[in-house]
Amino acid sequence: MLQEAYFILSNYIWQIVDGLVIVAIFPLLAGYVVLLERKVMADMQARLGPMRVGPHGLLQPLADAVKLMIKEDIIPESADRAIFWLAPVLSVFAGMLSFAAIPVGPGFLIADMNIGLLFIFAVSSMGIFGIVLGGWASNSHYSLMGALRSSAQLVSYEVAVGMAMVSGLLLAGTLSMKDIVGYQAHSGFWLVFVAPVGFVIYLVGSVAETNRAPFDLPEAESELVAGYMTEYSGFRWALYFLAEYSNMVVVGSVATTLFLGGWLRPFAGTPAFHFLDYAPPLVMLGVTGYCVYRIPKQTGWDQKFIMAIFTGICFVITVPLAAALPHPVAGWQAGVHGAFWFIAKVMAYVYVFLWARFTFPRYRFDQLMQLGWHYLIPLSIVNVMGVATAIVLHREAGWNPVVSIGVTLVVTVLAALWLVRAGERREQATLKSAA
Amino acid sequence: MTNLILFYFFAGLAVLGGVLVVTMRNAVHSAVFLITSLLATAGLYLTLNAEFLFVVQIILYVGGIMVLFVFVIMLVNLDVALHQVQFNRQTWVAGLLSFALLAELLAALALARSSSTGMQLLPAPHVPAASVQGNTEQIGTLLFQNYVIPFEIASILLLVALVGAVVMGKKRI
Amino acid sequence: MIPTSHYVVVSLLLFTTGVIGVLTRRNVIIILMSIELILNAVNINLVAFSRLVGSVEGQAFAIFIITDAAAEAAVGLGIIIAFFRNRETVLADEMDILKW
Amino acid sequence: MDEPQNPATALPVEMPIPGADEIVLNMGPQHPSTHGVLRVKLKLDGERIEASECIIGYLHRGVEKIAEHRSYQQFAPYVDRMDYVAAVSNGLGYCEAVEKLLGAEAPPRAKVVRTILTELQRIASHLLWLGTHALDIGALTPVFYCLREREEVLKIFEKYCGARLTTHAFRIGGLQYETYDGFEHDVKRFCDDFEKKVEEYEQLLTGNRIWVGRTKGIGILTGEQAIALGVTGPPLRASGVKWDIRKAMPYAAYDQYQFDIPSGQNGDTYDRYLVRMEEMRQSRRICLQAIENIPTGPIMAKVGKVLKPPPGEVYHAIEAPKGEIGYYVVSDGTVQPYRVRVRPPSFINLQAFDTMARGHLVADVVAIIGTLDIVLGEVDR
Repeated sequence: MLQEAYFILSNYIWQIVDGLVIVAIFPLLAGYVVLLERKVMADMQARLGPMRVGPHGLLQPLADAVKLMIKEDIIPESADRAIFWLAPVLSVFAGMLSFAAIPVGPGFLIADMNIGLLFIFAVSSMGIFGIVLGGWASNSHYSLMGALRSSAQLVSYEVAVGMAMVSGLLLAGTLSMKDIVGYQAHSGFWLVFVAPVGFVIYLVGSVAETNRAPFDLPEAESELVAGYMTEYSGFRWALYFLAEYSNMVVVGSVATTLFLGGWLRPFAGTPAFHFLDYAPPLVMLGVTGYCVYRIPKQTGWDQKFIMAIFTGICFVITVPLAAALPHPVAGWQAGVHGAFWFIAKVMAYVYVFLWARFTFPRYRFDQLMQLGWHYLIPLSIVNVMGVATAIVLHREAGWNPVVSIGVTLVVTVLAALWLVRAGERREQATLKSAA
Repeated sequence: MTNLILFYFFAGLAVLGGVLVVTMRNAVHSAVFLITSLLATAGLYLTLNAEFLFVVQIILYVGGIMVLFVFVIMLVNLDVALHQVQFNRQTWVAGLLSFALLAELLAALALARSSSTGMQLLPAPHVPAASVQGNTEQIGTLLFQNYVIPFEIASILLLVALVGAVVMGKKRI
Repeated sequence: MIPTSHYVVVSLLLFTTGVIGVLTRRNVIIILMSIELILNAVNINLVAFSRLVGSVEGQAFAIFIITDAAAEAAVGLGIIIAFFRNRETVLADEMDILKW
Repeated sequence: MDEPQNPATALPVEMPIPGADEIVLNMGPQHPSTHGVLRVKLKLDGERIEASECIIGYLHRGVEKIAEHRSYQQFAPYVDRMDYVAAVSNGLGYCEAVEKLLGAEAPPRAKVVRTILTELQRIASHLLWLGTHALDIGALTPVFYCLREREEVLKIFEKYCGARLTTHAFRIGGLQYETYDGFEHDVKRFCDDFEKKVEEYEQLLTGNRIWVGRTKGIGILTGEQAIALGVTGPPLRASGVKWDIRKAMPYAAYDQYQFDIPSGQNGDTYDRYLVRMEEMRQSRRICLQAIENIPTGPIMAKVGKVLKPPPGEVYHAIEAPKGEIGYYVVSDGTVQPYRVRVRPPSFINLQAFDTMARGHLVADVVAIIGTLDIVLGEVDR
C-alpha cells in the first residue's frame, strides 16, 4: 500500500505539480479575464471601467470574489435543495476538469491522454447538466426557460463544434493534444491555415457553447433576467460565473491547441524568425517598465504599494523568460516560453469573444437554432469532406498540398455562399408570407 | 491495488446509482442518479483500458441521451406525478422474480467458475502485449473495416429514430 | 488485474436493478431509464469479455449498443411527449386504451 | 402564477387544455427590460406568444387629480414628471394649452427658444430610446454612446435653467429665463457634432445582420390598425401614415422651418427604428435653422401673476417625442383648473402591444416594448 503510494508519487510528481500550478493559475486567469472584459468593455464604450480597487482596478477580481463569498446564500423556498446545491458544482467541475488535458507548454501538462481532445469534449458536454439542473431546481419559469434554451443550444452547437474539431483531427491524425501540437510543429503550418473554415466554425460554435453574446440566450439579461442563474446568489452564483469564464479559457485553449499551434512560437520552424524568441521577455520587460512608470502616479502609498507588487510580479515572470534565452527549444526553457505563447494566444482568442460581445446585438432563439442547423452544421460537414478530400488528393494522389487544399477550400467556400443565399431566399419567403 | 480500489469505487457507485434510479420518487433525481451510474460505468471502462469507450459513454450517454431525458422530464410537468403512487401493484412479485433471476445468474456464474468444462471465466485475461495501435485506432479500424455495414445500418437507424422523434414531437402531423 | 468475474457480477447487479425498475415503476420515463441501465449492464459485460478475449470487438459492439440506446431514447421520449400532450399522464398503467 | 383569477386581470383568451409546453409567464413588474414597472402577462406556447396583457398602474401618482388642487403655474412642474425623459415637451404642451385657455400667446422669441429646446429634447429622448432599445436587443455598446450625446443636450438644459431632467423650462406665457451667453454656440456645436454621431450609430446597427434579423418583420402594425388603436408618433409614421402635429397643426414656431416627416412602409420594428433615426436628423435640421435667427424682444407675454382663465375648456396637443401629447384643460374661472386630462402617447401606444406581440417569441417582447418607447411615468401618470 505504502509502496504503491510511493510509486505513484514518485512517478507522477511532475503531473501533480503541473496540476497544482494549472489549477491554481487558471481560476485566477478566469478572474482576470473578467477584469479584462470589463476594461475592454469600458474602452469600447468610452468609459474607464473599474478603477477603485487597486491601481486601475487590478485587485477588482479579488474584491469581487470576497464580496460574492460573504454574500448571503439564498435558496428559494420551493427549490429542490439537493439539486440546487449540485448544479453549480457540476458546472465548475466540468470547467475545471477540462484543464487536465490542456498542454500549456511542452512538458507542462497534467495528463497526456491519447484521447485528450475527446476527453475535453466529453467533459465540457457534462457542463450542460449544471445549467439544466440548476434551471430546473430553481423552480422558476425564467430559470426553466433559460435551462431549456441552453440545453437545446448546447446540444445543437456541439455537433458543429465537434465537426469543426474533426476537420483539424483529420489533418493531425491524433487525438492527443500534445501530438496535435507536435504535428503542427512538424508540418510547419498551424492548422488554421490548412483548415480555415473549420476554425471559423469552431470560433462561432465555441461562442455559442460558452453561452457568450451574441449567443447568450440562456442568460439573456433583457428577456429572461439571468436565465438559469436567476435564483442563484452569492457563492453559488460565483461558481456559475467561474464556470463560464473557465469554459471560455478552455475553448480558447482547445482552439489554440488545435488550430493556432498551441505553445508554438509564430514561425517556429523558420530560423530567420528566431529573433522572435526575444519577444516574450521584452514584452514582459516592457510591461514591468510601464508598471514602474505608473508607480509614482498612483495616489496614496497603498496604491503605490500594490502597483509595486504588480511590478514585482511582472518582473518575476520576466526573469525565467529571459533566463530561458537564447535557445528555448527543450526542457524548462521551452516550457516557460511555450506557456507564454500559449496564454497569449488564448487571451487573443478570448479577446475576440469580448469584442463580439460588445459589438453585436443578441440573436433570437429561432435565429440561433437556424444559424446552427441551417448554416453551421451543413457547412461543417462539407468542410470535413473537403479536408478529407484534400488529404486524399495530397497523400494518395500526390497532388501539391497547396493546390489540393486550395481546391477544396474554394469548394467549401462556394458551399458556404450557397447556404447563405438559400437562407436569404428562405428568409424573404417567410417575410413575404408574414406580410 | 490502486486498480482494485478504483474498481470497487466505480462498481459501488454504479450499482448504488442504479438502485437509486429505481427507487427515487422524483424523475429528475432518478435522472441524476442515472447520470452518476453511467459515469461510474465509464470509470469501469477505464479500468478495462477501454478509454475510447469511456469518452463515447460520456459524450453520447451523459452528454446526449441524458440531456434528452432531462429535457423531456422538464417538458412533462411532473408536479402532479409526485403525489401519485410510484410503484405498480405487482411490485412484490416483480421484485421476487427479479431477485430469483439474479440468484439464478449468480449461480450460473459460480458454476461456470467451478466447473472445469464450463466457460473459463477464472483464468486471468490475456491482454496482448502493448499493442502498437491505440485503443481508439483499433476500434476505428474495426468499425470501418470489419463492421462497416453494421456501422452504416446503425447510422440509418439513428436517422430513422431522428425522423421518428421529430414526427412524434410535432403537434399536428 | 481485476478478474473478469468481478465485472460480470457488477453487470448482473445493474441488470437486475434495471429489470426491477422496468417491472415495478409506473412512470414511463423511469422505465426508459431502467432500460438504459440494462443496456449499460450489457455494455460492461461486453467490454469485460472483450478484454478477456483480447480484442476490441466487444467494445465495437458496445458502441453499437450505445447507438441503439440513443435511437431508443429519442423515439421513446418522442412517444412520451406525444402521449403526454394527449392524455396528460406519463404513468404506464394509465396507458390502457390502445388508441386515442 | 397561482394567484386567484381576478376577472380584471384574467387573460383575454379562453384557456384551452394546458398542453405539455404552455405556460403563463409574468414579465415584470420588476424586470430589466420592461422599462420601469410594467407588468406583462404572457400566455406562451413553448416560446410563442398566444396572448398578452399589459397590467399597469404601478407608478400611478394621481397627477391629473393633483392638478385640481394646484394653481395653473403650480401644476406646471408636475407634468415634467410624467414623461421624465422628455420633460421639456410635456411642459410645452401644458403651457400652450393654458395659454390657449387664457387667450394669450408667447412672444416670438420665446416661441423660437421653445422650439429649439423641444427639438433638443426630442433628440435626447430618441437617443435614450435608441440606447435602451439596442440594449434590450443585446447590443451593449450603443447605450453608452447615446448617453454621451444625451449628456451634451442635458448640459445645455442645465446651463439654461439649472435642471437636467425635470427642467420646468417654460412658463405659462413664455419663458422665465433669458438664454445664456453662448447658447447659440452650444446648440450649434452640438448639432455639428451630432451629424457624425448619428452616422456612427447607423453604422453600428442599421446594416447589422443580427439587428435586422431581430427587428425586421417584428411587431408589424399596419396603418389602419395603428389609426384604429390611436397610435401616434413614430410608430404611426412607421406604419406609413404621415401624421405629424408639427406639420398638421403647427404650434410654437414650427411653421417657420423646413423639415421632412420620415415615414416607413412595413410598420415593423426596423421601420420604427429608421423613422426615429431620421427624426433625430430632422430635429437637428430644425435646431440649425432656428439657431440662425432667434428674434429679439421680450420672452414673456403679459399674463399676470395670478392666472384666472375664463370658464371654458381647451384641448391642445403637440408632437412629443413619443407621439401626440394632449392636454384637455377645463377652467371654472378660479385659480385652479377644474379638470386636467392628459392624453399620454405612451399609454395609448401601449395599447398596440397585444396586436404587435401575438405570434412572436418571448425575445421579441422586449423588442416590441422597446420600439413602442414607453415611459411608465407617463403611462400610469
